[in-house]
Parts: sequence; C-alpha cells; structure tokens
Amino acid sequence: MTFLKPTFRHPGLPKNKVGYTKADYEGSISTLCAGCGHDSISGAIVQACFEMSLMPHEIAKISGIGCSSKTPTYFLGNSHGFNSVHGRMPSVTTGANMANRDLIYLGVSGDGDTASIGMGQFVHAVRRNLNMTYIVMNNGCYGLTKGQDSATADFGSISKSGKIPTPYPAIDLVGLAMQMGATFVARSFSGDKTQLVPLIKTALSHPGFAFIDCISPCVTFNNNKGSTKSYDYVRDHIEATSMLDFVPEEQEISVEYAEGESKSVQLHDGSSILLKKLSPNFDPTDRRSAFDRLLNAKDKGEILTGLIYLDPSSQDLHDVMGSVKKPLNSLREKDLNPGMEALEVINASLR
Amino acid sequence: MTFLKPTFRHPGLPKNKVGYTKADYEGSISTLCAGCGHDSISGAIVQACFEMSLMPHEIAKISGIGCSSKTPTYFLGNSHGFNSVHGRMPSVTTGANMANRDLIYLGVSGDGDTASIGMGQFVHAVRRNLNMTYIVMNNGCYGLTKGQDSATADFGSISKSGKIPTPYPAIDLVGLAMQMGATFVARSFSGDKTQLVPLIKTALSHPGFAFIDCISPCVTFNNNKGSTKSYDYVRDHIEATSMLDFVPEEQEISVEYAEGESKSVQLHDGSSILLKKLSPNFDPTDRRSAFDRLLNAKDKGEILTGLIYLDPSSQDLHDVMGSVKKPLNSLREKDLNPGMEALEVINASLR
Amino acid sequence: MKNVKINDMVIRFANVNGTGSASANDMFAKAIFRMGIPVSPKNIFPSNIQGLPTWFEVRINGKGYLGRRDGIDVMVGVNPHTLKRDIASVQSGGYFIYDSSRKLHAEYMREDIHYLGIPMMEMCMEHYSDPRHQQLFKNIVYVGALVALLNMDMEVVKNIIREQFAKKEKLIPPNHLALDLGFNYMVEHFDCPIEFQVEKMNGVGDKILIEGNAATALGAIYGGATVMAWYPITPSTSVAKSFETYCKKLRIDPVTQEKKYAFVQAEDELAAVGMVIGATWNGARAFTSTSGPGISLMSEFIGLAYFAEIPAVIVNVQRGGPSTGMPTRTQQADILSTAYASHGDKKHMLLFPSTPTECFEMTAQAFDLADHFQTPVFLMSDLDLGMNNHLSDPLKWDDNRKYNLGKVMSADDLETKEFGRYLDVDNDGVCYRTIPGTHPTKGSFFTRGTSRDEYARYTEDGKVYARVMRRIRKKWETAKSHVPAPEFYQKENKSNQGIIFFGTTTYAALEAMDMMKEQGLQMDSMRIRALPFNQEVADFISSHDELFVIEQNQDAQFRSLLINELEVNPSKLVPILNNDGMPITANNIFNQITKGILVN
Amino acid sequence: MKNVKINDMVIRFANVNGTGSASANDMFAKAIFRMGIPVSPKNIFPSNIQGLPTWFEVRINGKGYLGRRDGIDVMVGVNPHTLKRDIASVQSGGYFIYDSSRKLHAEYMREDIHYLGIPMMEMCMEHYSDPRHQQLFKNIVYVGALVALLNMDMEVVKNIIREQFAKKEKLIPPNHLALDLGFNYMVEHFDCPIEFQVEKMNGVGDKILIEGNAATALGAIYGGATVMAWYPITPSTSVAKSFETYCKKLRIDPVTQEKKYAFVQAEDELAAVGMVIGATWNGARAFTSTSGPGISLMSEFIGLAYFAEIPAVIVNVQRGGPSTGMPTRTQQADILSTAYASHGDKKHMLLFPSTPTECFEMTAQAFDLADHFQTPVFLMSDLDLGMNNHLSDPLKWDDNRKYNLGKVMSADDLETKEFGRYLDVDNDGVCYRTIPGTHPTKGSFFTRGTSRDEYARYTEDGKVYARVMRRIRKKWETAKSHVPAPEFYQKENKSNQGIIFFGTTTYAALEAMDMMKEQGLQMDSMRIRALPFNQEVADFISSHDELFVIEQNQDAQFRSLLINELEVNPSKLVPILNNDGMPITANNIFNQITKGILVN
Ligand SMILES: Cc1ncc(C[n+]2csc(CCOP(=O)(O)OP(=O)(O)O)c2C)c(N)n1
Ligand SMILES: Cc1ncc(C[n+]2csc(CCOP(=O)(O)OP(=O)(O)O)c2C)c(N)n1
Ligand code: SF4
Ligand code: SF4
Ligand SMILES: [Mg+2]
Ligand SMILES: [Mg+2]
Repeated sequence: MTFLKPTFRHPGLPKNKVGYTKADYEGSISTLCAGCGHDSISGAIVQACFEMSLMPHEIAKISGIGCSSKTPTYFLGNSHGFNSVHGRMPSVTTGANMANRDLIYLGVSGDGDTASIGMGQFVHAVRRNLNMTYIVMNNGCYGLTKGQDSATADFGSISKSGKIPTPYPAIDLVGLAMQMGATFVARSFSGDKTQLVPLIKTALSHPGFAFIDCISPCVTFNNNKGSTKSYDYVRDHIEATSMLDFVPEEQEISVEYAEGESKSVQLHDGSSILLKKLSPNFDPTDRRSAFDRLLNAKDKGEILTGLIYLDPSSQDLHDVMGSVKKPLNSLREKDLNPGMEALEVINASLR
Repeated sequence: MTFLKPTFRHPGLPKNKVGYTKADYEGSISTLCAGCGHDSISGAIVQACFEMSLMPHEIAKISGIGCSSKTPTYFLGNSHGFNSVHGRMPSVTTGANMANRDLIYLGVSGDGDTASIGMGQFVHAVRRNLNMTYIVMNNGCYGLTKGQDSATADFGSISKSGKIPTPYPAIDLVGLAMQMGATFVARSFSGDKTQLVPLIKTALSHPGFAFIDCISPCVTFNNNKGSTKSYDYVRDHIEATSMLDFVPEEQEISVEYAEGESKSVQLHDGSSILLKKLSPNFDPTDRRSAFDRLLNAKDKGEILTGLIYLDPSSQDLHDVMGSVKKPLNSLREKDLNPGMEALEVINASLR
Repeated sequence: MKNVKINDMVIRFANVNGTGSASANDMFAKAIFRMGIPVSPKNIFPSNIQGLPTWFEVRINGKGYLGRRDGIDVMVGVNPHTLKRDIASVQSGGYFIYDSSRKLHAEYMREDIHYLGIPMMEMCMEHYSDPRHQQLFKNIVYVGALVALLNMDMEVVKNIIREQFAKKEKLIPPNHLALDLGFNYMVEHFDCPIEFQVEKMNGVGDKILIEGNAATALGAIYGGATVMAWYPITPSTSVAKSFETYCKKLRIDPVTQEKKYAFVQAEDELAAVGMVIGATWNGARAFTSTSGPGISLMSEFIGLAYFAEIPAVIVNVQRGGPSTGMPTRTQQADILSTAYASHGDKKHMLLFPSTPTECFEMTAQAFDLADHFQTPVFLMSDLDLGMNNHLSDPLKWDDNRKYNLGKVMSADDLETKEFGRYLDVDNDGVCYRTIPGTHPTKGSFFTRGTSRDEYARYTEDGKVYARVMRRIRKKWETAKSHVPAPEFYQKENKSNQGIIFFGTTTYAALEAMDMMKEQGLQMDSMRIRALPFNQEVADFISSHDELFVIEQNQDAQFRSLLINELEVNPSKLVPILNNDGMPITANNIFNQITKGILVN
Repeated sequence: MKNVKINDMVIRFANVNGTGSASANDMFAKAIFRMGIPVSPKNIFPSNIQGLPTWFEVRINGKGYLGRRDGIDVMVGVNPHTLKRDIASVQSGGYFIYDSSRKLHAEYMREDIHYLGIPMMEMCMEHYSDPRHQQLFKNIVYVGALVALLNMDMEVVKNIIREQFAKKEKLIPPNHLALDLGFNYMVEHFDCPIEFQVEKMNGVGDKILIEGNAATALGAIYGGATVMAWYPITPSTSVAKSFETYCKKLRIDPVTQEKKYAFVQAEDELAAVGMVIGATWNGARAFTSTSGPGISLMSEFIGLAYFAEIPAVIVNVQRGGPSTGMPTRTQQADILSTAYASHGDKKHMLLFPSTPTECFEMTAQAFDLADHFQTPVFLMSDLDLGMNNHLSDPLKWDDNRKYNLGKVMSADDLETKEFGRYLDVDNDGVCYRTIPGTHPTKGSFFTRGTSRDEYARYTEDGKVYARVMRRIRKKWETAKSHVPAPEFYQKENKSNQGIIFFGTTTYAALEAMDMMKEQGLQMDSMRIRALPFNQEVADFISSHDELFVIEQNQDAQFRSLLINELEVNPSKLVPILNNDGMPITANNIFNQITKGILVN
C-alpha cells in the first residue's frame, strides 16, 4: 500500500451521465497488501458504478470481517458502509433492504466469512432471493488471521501456515448457489477486469440475489505452488464461457452490434444484457445446462467463469412479500399509526 | 401417546445374534403426538439395530432440539444420548467422534434444526465426511413450536399457523448433501419401513457421513391439503429408485440369492449391500448420474427415494486425519504426557 | 349451613394437552370476567404438543388480587394420568370434580375433601354421535357443571358461545346442550351452589383481558416498527404471531392492499437480530422478540449495536433457565446476562413491564429510547406476563404523540452543519447520525464494530478509543432522566424498611404488602421500571435501612444489578427469591420477609 | 561526561509491518536476555497484514521490573510514515536513530533529544545486490548499531544468528556483515556507547523467554488434552498453532506415526465449543481457545455445559472490546461477560494466569477442575500475556502427577454401586457420571439442557428443578477450596490498606507497590488467581478498610465481581483502571492510588 493518493490516475477525468468522474467513486486508500487481488476487485466495482452512472449515495456497502470485508472502505466513499461482524453480512443486508427497497445493496464478503461462519446466512439470503449483489472475494484462505485454510481451499492445496494439504474437499460456492436456487450466479477472476466489470454491472441491475464468486489470490498467504487459488494456477486453468456487455436501455439501438452468435436477455428492470457465447450451445438462462457445464468443468478440473446462470423472471423480494412501493424507512406516524380509534375497537374485542 | 408400555408388541420375543430381543433396543414411551411420523422412524431405528445385532451401548445418540430431536429418548434406552441445543448436533457429534472413534454415532435432527439454524454445521459435517449417520426427520415445519414453515416447506404448501403459502423455494437437503460431496445420500419416507430399515442399516455401517433425509409427516401441523409433506401427498408422489437388502459379511454366501438384476457394492468396512434396481440404468455409485436423477425427479415433481449415492471409497475421518487406532478417550498419562524430560528440552530451546 | 366464600377462590383444571380443553377453560375465565369479577387465569403447560398433562389455574378475587395464590379450592380433574397428585393438591375442605364414567380408585379417596363425580364421557356418548364431539364436549360439560356449583350466570356463558360461533351458528346448540347437561346433572345430584361462589360485581370497570405478548406486538405497531425479524421460541413466539396478525388488520394500504411492514422469519436468532440492526442502521424502526437462548446467541451482535451505536429493540420473554431449562415455565433470570450481554465494557438499557398495558406502552417507548440513544433497548417480559391473559387497563394512545427518531441529520442539515458521526455536539453523549441515501456528497460514513474516532475513521490510538468509550458512558448518564421512573405506593416514605420489585412480581408483592399491613408491618415500596436506574431509585434506597428485593430467580440477579449500578452496601438489600418456575405468591413473600425480620 | 544508566531503559522500534523487522527486533531482545538482563519486549501491531505502522517496545530493567514503563529513551525510527509522532514520543534527553539515506525534515528537529543518523538503505544498496536483501538487512544494520550504542556483547548477537541459520549457513556471513556495518558506522561517527548502556549480569537465572499462548498450548498437552477445536481469532490463534506444532513433536506415536490428538479447525466458534462439549461428554479432555467475540458466540453452548454438567476448558485470550473493538490491543474486559456467560442462573469458574508459567500450570489444572466439577472452566489470559514474550520461570512437570478425571463410574462400579447421574452421593454437589460405551446395560443416561431429576429423567416439576439448581450451586461452594489460592506479598498484613490485582496487571502493580514503599506508603497486596473466590480472598478484604482494585478495563468489572460474590461494601473498594489497550504502567497505578489517598 502507499500513503500518497495517486491523483495522477485519471488524466482528463472524463465525466459520466450524472456528471461524476471515476474519482468520485473511489474510497480511502487501501491498507491491504500490495498486489492483493481484493484491490483489483475494488477497482472493478469503482469502474462498474462509474460506467453505470450510479449515484454513489444510493448504494449501501455492507460486509462482514476480513481483508475482503475491509474493501468497502476503499471504494464508493460517498456511499454509506457497514463493516458488520464476521459471517453476518447477509442478515444485516436483509434488514437494510427491508428498511429501504430503493437503495442498491452491494454485499462484500470473503470465503471464510461466507463459506465457514457465514454459511447459514449465505444459504438463506440465496433462498430469499434478496435483491442484492453478493461478491465473495475468494482467496481460499483466511487472510486477516494469517492464512489458515478456508472451506474453499482446494483439496491438496498448500497454505503457508501449517504447510499441510487440506484433507477436506473444497466448497464450491457457485455450485452451492445454483443448488439453493440463486437467480444470478457468476464466477470471475480479480485480474480479469474485462470480464468482471460487465458482470458486476449486470449483477447490480439484477432484481434479485446476484452472486459473484470472484477468485482473488492472496499474495501474502496463498500464492504458493500447488495452491489452486494462486495467480499462476488460476491463470492457467481459466475457461471463459461468455463475455458480456452491459447495455442500458437508452442505448438499445446498439443491440444490433455483435448480432449473430450473440443472445440478448431481457432483464426485469427493463435493461438487457448481451451475451457473446464461446460455446454455442450454452444458454445462461437454462438452469439445467448450467448445472451440466459446472459438473463438466469440475470433471475436467477447469474453473468455469462468466455468467453461469440468470433467471430473467426473478422478482424483487419486496414484490414477493407484497410490501408498499415507498421505502418503509420513509413512512411516518400517519402511515404507521392506526390511532386511538382502532385501539378502542381492539380494547372492545378483549372484553 | 399412551402411558402403558405395550409389552405385547413382541410375541415370542425372538433374540438376535448378541442375544437381545427387539425390546432391548427400545427406549422410554414417546411423548410425541399419536401418529407422528417421527415415531415410525424411531421404530425403524430399533428394527435396524436389532437386525444388525448391534450392542446398544456402543451407539451414541445425539440430537438438537425439536420433536424430532426428542426421539432419541424413545429408542435405544441402553445407549447414551445427548439432546444438545438447537441446530448444533453436528458439532457435538463431531467432538464425540473425535473422542472415541469406536462408537457408532447416530445423529437425529429435524428440518428446522438442520436446514435453518443448523445449516452451517450440517454443511461442514458433510464436508468433513464425519463417520456418522445423520437422519433428518423432515416434516417441512417446526413441530415443537407449533407449525411454522421450515426452510424445507415446499413452495405453495399451506401451514396451519398463518395459512399462507411459503414464498420461498424449499431447500432440498439431499441435493445439498450431494453438492457438498456427501459419501452416502438417501431419502425415504417414515411410513415405508421396508425401504427405511435397510437404508438405516447400510448407513450405520458406512465409514463416513451417511445422510438420510426422511420425510416424516407432522400429523398435527402438516397434514393439510396442499402440503407436500403430508401423508397423502407424499404417498402419491413417491417413486422408489432402488430397494436394498443388507448383507453382513458372515453371510456372504447368500449373495447368490437375487442374482441377475442385482448389483453388489463392497463397502469399506468389508460388509456389502445388494441393490435391486427398478431403473436398470441407475448406479448409486455414479455421482454424476445421481445428480441427473435428482434433477430429473425434481423436474417431474417427484420425490426420489432410496439410496441415491454411495461412495464405496469413503474413509473414516480419523484415518484421513491420521489418528491412532485407540480411542483418544482411552489414552492416559503415559500415552499423553511427554514428561519433565521433554519439557527440559523445550525450556532449553527458549533460553 | 356453609360459610359461603364469595368471589374468592382458586380453581384448577387438570387436562391432557391437545384435547381442546384450553378453549373451554378460557371460556370459564372469560365468563367470570364478564360477571365483573377480577380474575387471573394461568396456563401451566408442558413442552410438547399432545398427550402430556397440562393445567389451567384460575384465581378469582373480588379484592382484585391477581397474583398466584397457593391452595386449590376447586379442582376439575379430567386427566386420568394425574388423578393422584391432582387430588392431593386440593386443600382441605375443597372440591374435586371428576368424570365418574370411570370409578375412582379407593386409594384416591380423601376424608377431608368433597368429591363431585359427573359421568361426562357417558353423557357425551349418549348425546353426541361424532367421536370428536364426544371428546370435545366433555370440556363444555364441566363448564356447565361449574356454572351450577359456583352459581355463575349461565346467560353470560351462553353468550360467549354465541359470539364465538357467530360464524358457525350450527355449533351453538350442541355447545349449549353440553352446558345444560353439566348444569342439570349437578343441580340434580348435589346441593348447588357449593360454598365457593361467584357473584356479579363491578370489579373490572373498563379493563380488558389480554396477553402481554399481544400487547407488546400492538406496542410495536403503534410505536412505528416496520420491520420485524424473529425466530420461533417459546414463550416469545406469540409476539411475532400477534404482530403479523394485527399488521394484517392495521398495516395494509387500503388502496393497494400492500403491506406497510416487513415480517421476516429468520433462519436463527443471530440472523434475526442482524436483520434488526441492518434495518435500524438504514433508518427503519425494527425489532425482534426472543427468549433466553436467543439472547445468548445474539450476544455478539448486541455488542456491535452497542459500540457502533445502532438502535435496536429486543423483546426478551424470559423463561426458566439456564440452557433449555424449563421452556414452559416463568422466571426473571436473564437480568444480568441481558444487562451485560456481550464481551468487553458495556451496559444495556432494560425496561421492566409488569402488565400487558405496560408491555404496550413500554414497547412503543422502547423505539423512542433506542432511536434517541442509538443503542439496543430490551423489554424484559416473562412467560407469565407474555402468555397468560391479564386483567389490564385498556390500551391508550395519544393521537398527537410524535415519534422521537433521535438525532438524525437531513440533507438540509448536512448543507448547513458540520457532521461527525461520533461528535458529542450537544455534550450529552448522544451524537448525530445520517441515514444511507440522505445526501449525494455529504454525511456518508463507515459503520464498524472496531475503535474509531469522532469522524468514524478507524483508529488504533488508545487515547481516542478511551475518549469514545467515555463519551458512550455519558449517554448512560443522560438516559437516567429519560427512562421510565419507578412507581411508589406511598405518598412519602413512612418506614425505614422497604420492598423493591419489578415486572410480574408486582401482583404478589402488593398483596404481600397488604398482608404485612394487616400485621401492623408498615413498609415503603418501589417498583423499578428501567435500567439505568434513575435518581429516584437511588434516593429511595439511600433513605431506607433495610430493603427486601423480590425477584424470581436463584441468584438474586436484580439485587446484584442494584449493588453494581448504585454502589449500595449489599448488607442493606435482603434477597426474597423464588425460582421454581411458577409465578411467585404473596404468601411466599410474606413468609420470607416476616421470617427475615424475626431473624434480625 | 555522561551520567551512565546501566540496564535501565525503554527502547522502541518503529517499523512498517510486513518488512521483516520483527525477527531483527526479537533478536535484539533475545540478546539482552542472553546477557543475563531482565527484559520485556512488547509488540504493538496493527490489525492488518502489510504496510501499516507497527512498534516493538523493549524494557530493559536490571531490577527485574517487567511491566511497561512510560517514556522512551531510545527510538529506532525506520517507518517514514510515523517519523513525526515517533520523534515526539522520545523523552527529553533521549536518542532517535534513523535512516539518514533520506534527510530529516527540519520540522522534525527537536533541541532536547539526540539524533543518530545512519544511512541504512545506502549501506545496504552498496553491500547487497538482491533487492529483498537490501530491504531485509536494513533491520540487521540497526541492530548492529545498537550493539555499539548500548555497549552490547556482539558475540552474543552473532551467536543468535549462527543458531538461527544453522540450517542455511550461507546466510550467516551476510547477516554478520550487516551487524558489523551498523556497528562500525556508529563507532566511527558517534561517541559510543551512549549513556544508556547494558551490562552483562546474573538477572535471569534459569528463566526462559516464552509467549503465554505457547505455554497455554503446552499446558493443554501436559494436562492430557486430546481434542482441540478452534476458530482463528486474534489474539488467541497462536494457542492453536502452538498446540498443533508441539503435538507434532510430542504426540506422535513413535511406531505408527499416528496422532495421539485430534486438531479440528471448526467452521466457527459455536461449532468449536460444540465439539469440545461433545468430546468431553464422550470422556476425552478437550478445549478451545478464543477471544471476546468467540465467547459471546459460545454463550448458549456454555450454558448447556454448565447446566448439563459437562466439563469444558475454554481459553479466553482477551483483547480490546466491545464488539470487534481493538483486536490487536490488550484488556481485561471480559470478566463479567465470562463469569456470567449465558442466560439464566449460573456462574462460571475462572482462572487468572499472570505469567506464561502460570498459563502452563493453570491450563493443565483447568482440565482437572473441569473434569472434577463437570463444568466449563475458563483460562482468562489476554493479548499482552498471550502474544508477547515474557521472562518466565522454566516450565516444570511432576512426572508422578496423575490426572484427576473426576467422578467417573467404571463398568465394575456400575455392577456394584447405584447410579443416578445427578445424585449428590458425596454431599459435595458433585455427582458421578458415566462415559458412553462403559456398560452394556447399566449407566446409560440421557444428557439434556432441560430440567431433569436426579436420575436424568426429564421433569417440569419446579420443586425438583429448584433442588437440582441448589445442588449445582453447592458445587460452587465446594470448588472454593479446590481452585488456586491467592498470592500474598507479605508475611502477615501490616496495613489497613491493600491493593488487589490479577493477571498481567501484576507486573505493574508490584512495581507500583515498591514505588509507594519508597514514599513510605506501606500496603498489603493480594493477587487473585481464581473464581470462585476462596476464603483467603474474603478474609483479606474483610481485614482491610480500603482496598485498591487494579484492572485493565473501563467498568471496574473485577471489582463488581468481588462485590457480587463476597457481599463487600462497594465503598471499601477503590477502582484503579486503565482501558487504553496498552499494558498498564506502574506510574499510572502509583499516581491514581496516591492521588486517591490525598483525596481522602
Ligand atoms: C466471531 C469472529 N471470529 C473470528 C474472527 C477473526 N477473523 C477475522 S477475519 C477472519 C477470516 C477472514 O477470512 P476471509 O473471510 O476469507 O477474508 P480474507 O481476509 O481472506 O479476505 C477471522 C476468522 C472475528 N473477527 N470474529
Ligand atoms: C436457540 C433456540 N432457538 C429456538 C428454539 C425453539 N425451538 C425449539 S424446537 C424448534 C424447531 C423445531 O423444528 P424441527 O427441527 O423441524 O423439529 P420438529 O419439531 O419439526 O420435529 C425451535 C425453533 C430453541 N429451542 N433454541
Ligand atoms: S493478507 Fe492476503 S487477503 Fe489480506 S490483504 Fe494481504 S494479500 Fe490481501
Ligand atoms: S407436533 Fe408434529 S412433529 Fe411434533 S410430535 Fe406432533 S406430529 Fe410430531
Ligand atoms: Mg479469504
Ligand atoms: Mg420439522
């Protein structure tokens, strides 16, 4: 890390639709290790929000505890952030979302934070199809506590602390999310901005639970030979299923561009995404074939990346629950309080 | 329930190999509702242990909290039992197993106990392939707290308390166990002893995590029309994949019986099971096709029962960890205490 | 001739749970209430669903004493499995009513009580064909019998039935028949009424009969709660159930039919309180309700809310502990673990309701306190209060009342004033916060459970940390003048001795006080309603030499709290305890105190 | 000429974490230790992995005072980001050693301290080619410089290097070179030594330098622990790490190479303590180690172990709270939340080690206590004790010592004696238990967290419940004579005033006591080592009029514990507190107490 804010980073400082420069989407200086994959993901989040011209204050950043969970301090400085407790980001985000359906919820977690202590809350956030983007910065270890294996550490991978192979199979969060019925499931790699930025943009506009398992090497504790979360290994084993390009409605015309092997999926909020398929027979809206691709990749020892599954019919949890359209946190006495008259009726019913 | 112990239940009282009658495997009188599916499962456990001629005191019964978790009081009265806290049976069982690898561990839980508060511990017990049998008495509701929907309640099912359909998809514990790499996965129905008893026997002799999701209707809160956990619904929608018959080693000869459409799987503890296939192309040791069958059944709205997956190469966790063969709880000073001499060496190294 | 006892008795029903006796028993209690007589019914139920013994105890007392009283005058014993102990529990001279369809064993016979047999089963077999009816109407039959024996007003009872089955009218005649069967049999076979009798009076005024948990739920609705997250656990479950039920009546948008609330059954208690914290952080009023085991599981999150200064309302309906303990019995045994929940230095605000009416008011107030002080606030109810019907003052709400949302800066405020999340601007320890989404460029901050400075920036500087901790403690001092003051039962102090109590102990404590008065033992008394303790509490204690602290647990937890928080000399505070899981009785208190005094 | 100070200084190193300075700093401390001089090094590190400021503070004191001391005599400031405050923190007349490769800003200049610049980077660029070496050897260079400045024994330092790199011999010369570079530069450019000097002495005897957490791990191994379940959390992680490391040395079957232990990294703290409870229920000795947040999460399970009476050893290495608090700072702030962890009526046994040696002994003893009393026992360590090296007595073990496995019935016992799991046979509150698998037909029972009778049968009978609760409380009374007695520092009491302390507060408390003696202020003192408090503790308190209770938290939690448990009049106990996360100093204590007295 450095203590000098590198203002030189944006020559010219182009502005987006809402008149913000990319710098307006940044946070304070990272205190993570130089070269940490997590910082690259923070960069991708900044890029995605900038390109989408989101208003930073309409985004809420929520995380658990860990190096990964610290990153919300390092992006979107004008958004409220909540670094909660270890493994409990999903419940805090659920409550926040219940309170105000109008904000965009960006949850950041780590593989320890999600796959170990947070497993229960993760699964149930998926089950509720909570309208949020859930990014796991997956480094296969506990970075902040100095490199113990996490539950996503692959069989046989070596962790610096202890130097023994994990005897347990790795938990595949993507497969788990699919199994639990997630309506948006993707995987990417922190170093691969071209793939990651569009994925984040799509996720942020998905009206439901959008899960991104982002492999994010821990340079300090997890870049040893044999570790399947290391830069080297991951780079060698990546197979990109689909490169996608986010198209906000107001530019619908440009849909023609890249016609042919491309497939357009209408999202629920009206916006749509363009998928360019490498494997022609792969359709990200077909849950069953997504399962098959995952199992195939696993058999081949490949890491499948890209948008693996997307349910275009996903509905905001509030619509499923039948909540009012106004954010609940904006309701006041007159909306909420039935008054003495109603109470008299209740009293009468109890005599 | 009744307060009179129905001793008449076993005319003649046949004895098994270790000279016990079935009554020796029973527990105290059930306090569950008359007709509760859980009681049938208790009966099947008694039957299985009797038929296997197990020594009751070599079995440890561990459960969480719930009507289902009360059942260990109602079977195997000569076994130690532990009714722990809600959702934490897996960790207690893990510790117990670490302390003594020689006992048989029978964990009993409910769908609330496992799929809600206990989700995290369940997943991690699966991941460790802990040598235990894990039975979920699955009634799709919280019985003991009077019938709230559990996370396994099917979409659209009606629960007496509240009378509103669950807006959330049901968690399929079998699919989840498969996803997490369980080495033994089965599903059955409390009323179907012919299928359940052999399944329990196979599970008890599996040297790893043996999971049985047993649909067990809650007569009091969950036998309403529309509930997919009700007697009626379940009976109509059952499809048995495979009926199996347990063959202890010492009767190996009888393997000839039912040759032909049958498949013998050598288990790790030396014993083997015979599978009689209804669907000829179904092989319970083929993980991939197990997945396919599950997805197919789901698509068809069927509930797949029977032994869905079994990994014959499963290893006791202690062997994976490299523990000594003697139970750790039997080691004493001479085994455990390195003595003053070793301490002197350590002291020296710290000067 | 008998010496008649009017409107003063304890009657107990011994049933098997799951046999539908509950509604019949409730009807009996309601009838007494409708006759204008103070009544307090208590459910003594097992931790299972069907087939185990369950009791329903009703105290009828014209003087208005509503606490439990030892000694059963009339027992309706229809549970064959508990006959023996039920008969044994009747006090000498009392009555035992039973189903004479089966003959009583000789061994069950006592000389000193009256046996009134009535062939309930036979009568039902005779008059009803449907087996379920034969089973269910037995319960109505014994109510009819009681009408005769206690000289109740049959019309009142029949009216209750008419109301109950207004929508299933064809069920009214068979129910009335059952009542008459029981009534007539009694009149024909015994001389009715017995000496325990009821008599219409004006003892209930405009009072209502309501469970504390229902009142708590209404308090949350009136207090403006929009988000409830919970996980089922006895005895708190009915708070959530009632909240949902009432919300469906009171919180549906008349036009769109949409919900003005979010009701989330969480996957466990950790998630439930996490959702509450997320919602309040985001500017909504949110709460959860649970019991002891839930509070233990919430401990880590409670510490986060305390230190990060996030409002939260947590209802703790206490049950018998420790661990799973006695889940269907009552206690006040989570006092210390709730007041000091979570690791590190912290103290939490507690409210102690003693009636459903107070459950309603204090729950509503809890949201104001939580928002104002940006900290968790606990409503310390218990099973007795929460799950039993209590004769209570009607619920009231001042329609001009405004919610106190605390120090929240708006977009305009942010334009004009400086914002530092943890700046003690008003020097009362309470800082200004902002709600996410308020302003595009001003007022955003990062919430965390770690040490931070006045501008919410992470710091590991011990001096800054200690300064923030001192400021948070200042909130505690400020709160002392905001929380409900204690209630005193004398104009000015008359004695150098006093009694201190709180919550459901109040009923028995007040009765015991009157008993002592009769013995010429004059004592001052104080009912504490909140932690932190306000000045009045400290003053009352310092102005007495000896104080009896009455509570329902083993370790005198509330007494410890008084000593810790007010630096009281322990020798001044005499513990009066009951921890058997049953509501404490006036007799018990009277005996302990007077014995205690004789000892001195 | 200088007035030389021998073996009495505080030297601080200001580094950037992740730059490999730690090993160089450790080497410095070790060298002092090897010279026979009492030394106490303290790591002041950030909650991150790389790039943030980190400090290493070493107190050197010939008299053997090992507590922290305010005022830095010599500062090695090689962190460019903290130069300013590092320079400011040197006390007048002190020395600031820095890398003169970059010139110091004029604003950093102070008149009242000495600046010793040495071009560390330049020298390394010149003598080493590999960039990593250029970075790493800077640290060795400043150690070499200190050898010259403080008049250390270079051979001692070089030997440490020889030992360290015994297996990578080719690394020895470059390291020695770096030492010489630093040494020679100093000798050439400044007049060495400065007035702060060290001198070989006989001050450490056979003592060792060890971290509390390592000693705790060894205590568990010697105490017979076979199962450890844990979840990573600072500052407790190194207990688990050390346990595994030492087990690999001491617990491998020589023949089969199999493990005589099970080491499980759990998915979270709830699972970790659940595994411990499962293992002890099943007859093994098991433990977990954690810190505040973990204790909060374990609360529900702790209540189960308490009420179901299952042994458990839980190590709480306390850190700055509440919530995530100051995870890399030290406090004694979990006293109340640990003593009263979980809902309902309960109290837990606590042990308070003050040195690594005691960590070792008390951990081993904790297993005996847990097994004997069938209850959770907590070792209350803290970050300062657990993660810093302490000059400690060598670890000792009596090879004839037998484990006290408590009252466990064997198969033979079951044949001959009656078994009731919760029968108080010996009238000491401690009952006999059986281990699963003991006997085919006798001694099995059902363990549960609910109320049960003496034969472990479920009951909802309040009388039985209350009886069992009273019996469990009797264990508490019995335990008072089994737990470690307090340590007194006077033959008999000499004063009507005294000081009370525990754990890591001891170092500073004893030093403060000597400071007061010098002022003619004679005070008795007591170091408490366990809860429940034994009779000696009560006697000491009752035999003094005023007692100063020294602890490292904000709320005087230990003082509250004394008042609650011993019914002490609070006015007698004066709180002496420090909660800034740094180990308390003798000065701080001295000032508070003496000021306190002047006030009186
Ligand atoms: C309740 C609790 N237990 C343990 C910890 C200690 N802790 C902090 S971060 C962490 C794990 C972080 O791993 P991960 O989520 O993968 O994040 P990473 O640092 O690898 O990005 C742990 C165990 C804690 N803060 N709280
Ligand atoms: C920590 C905790 N929370 C809540 C409860 C209350 N509780 C008891 S049983 C139960 C759910 C039981 O459901 P399930 O596991 O499906 O068992 P079933 O009764 O349906 O067989 C709950 C929530 C509890 N005992 N402990
Ligand atoms: S330890 Fe690993 S995860 Fe943490 S900041 Fe450093 S590189 Fe990133
Ligand atoms: S409530 Fe349901 S689950 Fe519980 S005992 Fe009755 S039938 Fe069984
Ligand atoms: Mg990680
Ligand atoms: Mg269930």
